[in-house]
Amino acid sequence: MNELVLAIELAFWQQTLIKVLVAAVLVPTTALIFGIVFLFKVMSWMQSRMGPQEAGPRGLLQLLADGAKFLQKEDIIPDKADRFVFKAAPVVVLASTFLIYVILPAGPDLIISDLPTGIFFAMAVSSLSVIGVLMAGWSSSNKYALMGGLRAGGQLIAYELPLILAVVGVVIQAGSLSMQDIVLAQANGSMLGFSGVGLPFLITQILGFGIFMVAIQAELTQPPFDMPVAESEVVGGFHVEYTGFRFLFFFLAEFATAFAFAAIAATLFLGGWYVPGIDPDSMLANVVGPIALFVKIMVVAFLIFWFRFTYPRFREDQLQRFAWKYLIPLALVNITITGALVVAL
Amino acid sequence: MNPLSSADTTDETAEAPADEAVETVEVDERRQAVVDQFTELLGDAVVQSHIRPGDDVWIRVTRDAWATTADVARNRLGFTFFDFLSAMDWLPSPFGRDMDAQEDTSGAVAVDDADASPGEADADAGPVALETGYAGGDTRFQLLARVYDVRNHIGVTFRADLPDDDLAAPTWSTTYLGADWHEREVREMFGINFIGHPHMVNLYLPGEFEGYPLRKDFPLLARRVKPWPGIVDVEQMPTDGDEDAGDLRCRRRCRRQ
Amino acid sequence: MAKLDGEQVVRCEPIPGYMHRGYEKLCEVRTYPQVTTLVNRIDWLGSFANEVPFILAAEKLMDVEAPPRAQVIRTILFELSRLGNISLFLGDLGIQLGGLTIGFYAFRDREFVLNQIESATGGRFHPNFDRIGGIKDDLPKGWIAETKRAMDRIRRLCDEFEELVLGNEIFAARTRGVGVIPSDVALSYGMSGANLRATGVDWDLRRDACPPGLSYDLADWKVWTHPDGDSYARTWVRLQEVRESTHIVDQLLDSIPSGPIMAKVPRIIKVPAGEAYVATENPLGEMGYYVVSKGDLVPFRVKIRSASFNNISVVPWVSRGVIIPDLITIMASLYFILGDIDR
Amino acid sequence: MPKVPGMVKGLGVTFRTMVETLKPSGGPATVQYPHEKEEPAARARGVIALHEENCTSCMLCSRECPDWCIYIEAHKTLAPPRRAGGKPRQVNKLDRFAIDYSLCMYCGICVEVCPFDALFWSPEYEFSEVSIADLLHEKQRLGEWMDTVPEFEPYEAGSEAKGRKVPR
Repeated sequence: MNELVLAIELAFWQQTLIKVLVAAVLVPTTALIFGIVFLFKVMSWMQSRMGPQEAGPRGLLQLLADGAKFLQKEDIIPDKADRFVFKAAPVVVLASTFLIYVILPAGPDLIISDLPTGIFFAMAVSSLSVIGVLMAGWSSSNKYALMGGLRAGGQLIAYELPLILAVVGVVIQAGSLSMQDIVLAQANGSMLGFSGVGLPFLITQILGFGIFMVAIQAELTQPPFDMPVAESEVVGGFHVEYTGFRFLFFFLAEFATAFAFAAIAATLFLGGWYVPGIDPDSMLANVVGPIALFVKIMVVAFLIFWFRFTYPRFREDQLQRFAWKYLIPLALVNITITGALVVAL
Repeated sequence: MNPLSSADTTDETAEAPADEAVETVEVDERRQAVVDQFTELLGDAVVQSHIRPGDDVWIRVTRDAWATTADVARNRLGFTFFDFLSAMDWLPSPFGRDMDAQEDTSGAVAVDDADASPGEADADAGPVALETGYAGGDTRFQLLARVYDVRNHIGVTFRADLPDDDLAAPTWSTTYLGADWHEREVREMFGINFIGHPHMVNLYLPGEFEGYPLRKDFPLLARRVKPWPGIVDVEQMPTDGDEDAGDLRCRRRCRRQ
Repeated sequence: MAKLDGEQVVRCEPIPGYMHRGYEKLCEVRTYPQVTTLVNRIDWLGSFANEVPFILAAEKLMDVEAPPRAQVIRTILFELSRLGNISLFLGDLGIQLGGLTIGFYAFRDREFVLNQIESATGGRFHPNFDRIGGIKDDLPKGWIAETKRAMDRIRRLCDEFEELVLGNEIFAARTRGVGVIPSDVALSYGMSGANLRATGVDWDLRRDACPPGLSYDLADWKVWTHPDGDSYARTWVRLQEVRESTHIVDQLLDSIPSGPIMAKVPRIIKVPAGEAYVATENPLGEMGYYVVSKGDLVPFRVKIRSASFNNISVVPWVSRGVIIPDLITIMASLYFILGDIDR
Repeated sequence: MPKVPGMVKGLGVTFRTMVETLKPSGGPATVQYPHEKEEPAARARGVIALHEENCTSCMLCSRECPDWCIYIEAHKTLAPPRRAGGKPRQVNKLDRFAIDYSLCMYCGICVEVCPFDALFWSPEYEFSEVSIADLLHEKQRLGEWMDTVPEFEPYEAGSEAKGRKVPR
């Protein structure tokens, strides 16, 4: 609420500062929550373990402890590394994650910047991380890192396309690239004439949602698409030479990106912050919105991590073939159908 | 009946295979057939053989026929499964029993292992009675290889003598692909070279390693650097003699009473 | 060591030896009862199975045979060590392919098998339980029922493995047609066990050449083969073997005869002069000991024929031209234990 | 194109496991080690305990040890007679009985060969040390382990093995 008041009454630079601060807090926090809840807890339950127990109540502070541990570690830069690129790579990756948060709406007014081309912007900046990954892989002067970096490069580019194409269906249906408009379009939609609960695009864009989830999985280099970081093959991929806080950057970026993509998925397909029965223009929506969004994000994230803990990984030629031969044509079909239906109806 | 009776013969008879089979009471026809087949195909190259009925068969061939043996076994007689290839060093261990750690059967206390070794360390120079195993042998080193017929479920163990001054044999790795690693192992462990082996580098040991560990004259350091703890270390009673004598006398007296 | 062209393997040459402990040499300075504790550590996941062929070789040379009760218990423990070993294979395969979860399941359920081995032998990993002429001790009370429960758990693990990994399309895509080894090459390399049976060779030492001292004939079971010879086939055969093995154990548990567990053997064991080669179907394949005795307290020479050594020597042959991810599946599905290669 | 069933089944397995782990009746398969301990089997070979009174320093264990890790020193002395009015017996009194656990392979041969029931296995496993030299347990420490030795379990039906008792 404070945020909102401030956003209304403060000057532009002050708003910007606060937004940056909020983002700076938000990103690590979300990453932490994700890491704890999913990486540690859900994973261990699925593997019939109990997960970390020692740090904090029920081990919930484990990731903080890990973070502290990373900060204490020696910062090692390989002798033959390209020092500047090596140092810049984690920053680039993290920056691309940060930028996604700019367009994530948590309520009718709770958004850092409602860009008119919001979703397009998100897709654009998220693909920046490829550059960071390639930089890291290249500059480490390590064959595993290079191999991992190249695999990641190929994979991220290949799956960027289905990701964007899957979004196009939603955009066509909503008629806007703005994240807020997409949410509102879902809130104001009607399902078979019944308009009480809005129309989450999950219903109409189920194919798009499926493609989007698969593509997210690949973008996050998570199993079954974790060939770039496969520890049994390339030891850990592009970040094999990173230690200490530089590694922490990659780590944070991974989970913050997971959160961001889950948020995008929740916004595009599950109605974002909209809760049925609450007027999307009311002040109440600003209060309930973030909670609703968070719940929806958790549902999506659970799916992401559920796949992660269940599947073995693809070989990279298989995952490329999967992207180019199945996902992209499917996404195109989806767009065509959606477009035709929108025009027809 | 002791089927092992013919096992330890060190004397050589040229036409051994037939004799051996007669010697043993039970006759294993299947295995005898195997020996006959090899004798037929290899001719004089089969030096000697031994059959333990119902169990196993040993065939000793000449070194020159070593590669031919593999070829015959695999391609003619259907012993397609390669079991292992190794070698034997029949030299009695120059370090004495090397198990001086164990209590002797005569009940004698074991000697300290240090003094057993130096005198006999160069024993291979002197005449040592080599006691070779089944199917005989004349030389210290013997090759040992085993192949198996997975269809008829029968295995054969081959051996071949290697003269001390020329420890080399033709390779099996062209016939049995699996012999590749086994021959590399034998080379570094026994110092036996295999002619025609495609990639003869050390398998286990570092390149600069000296010596051939599985030869009997290669000392096992772990058993040399430390005294055996099993030596009886019981101090006698201070006034040993008197007490013992008194003891005995007392006992006799007690009994008499 | 792999020489690569991009991601393609030009030549891959395993470099063993980092765990070489020289067991063949060490066996020459140890008495027969002492050797079993040593050979436990060859294939450390199925350690009881390592003792058995050595003991059987010594029994053969001494011409003694264990009493029936000991033989059955020996066979049960032999199969339990197979279960402990291969169930870990199932988990490890998943981990190598990126599916961590099955690894945890495997560790979880293998624990039940290990507990049974421990409560019978006292040693979780290194039982040292087999003796010349019998076994060390009889079973504790309640063991049979508990083992049956463990078998149920293992069967459940097999189902989970089948659903989670083997039935997964990604897994099939990763393993089918990868690392195909034809049967003549497999035989020529001396590959044994499930690796050989996955090439279609119907040969199991337990059934075809079971040495005296193990009582597999008391159970009714089947040898599984698969014609393909690829990574998938190897995995599939092992999975079926685990299932079959649980059934063997179940049947044997019901048919343990009563009686003594040790034959009459002298207290100080001297093995008569002679040579014997005894091989058994160990979890990894054919494991055999070529024992040469000169009538002493110690064996004169022991040649240890371990399964992994032969199984993994095929890697240079099979890995030509594959790409790295396939190399992982090949290595994982060939399944080796480092100690079993290096001895 | 991946068929759905296999992959969906896999998801089912993980989900089922998660539910089972979270159910009060199920629970995780692991325990939080230092706070909660699993009971090892009674036969578990954790550490060797020495019942000093029974040891005659016959050296059998030391000789049969494959690792040469048992050290025994003793001297002869007179012990009180077994029967009242008897003659004092000459016995070997232990001066030193040490097991070097940094060498021990936990094979149990020493316990097995001991003819006088002086050595026993205790399932106790927590005796790690910071310094490797501290793993050399002298006879006093080995004696203390005697308290942790459990009674021998009864045998399964059909066994002809004789039950044994632990001297206390």
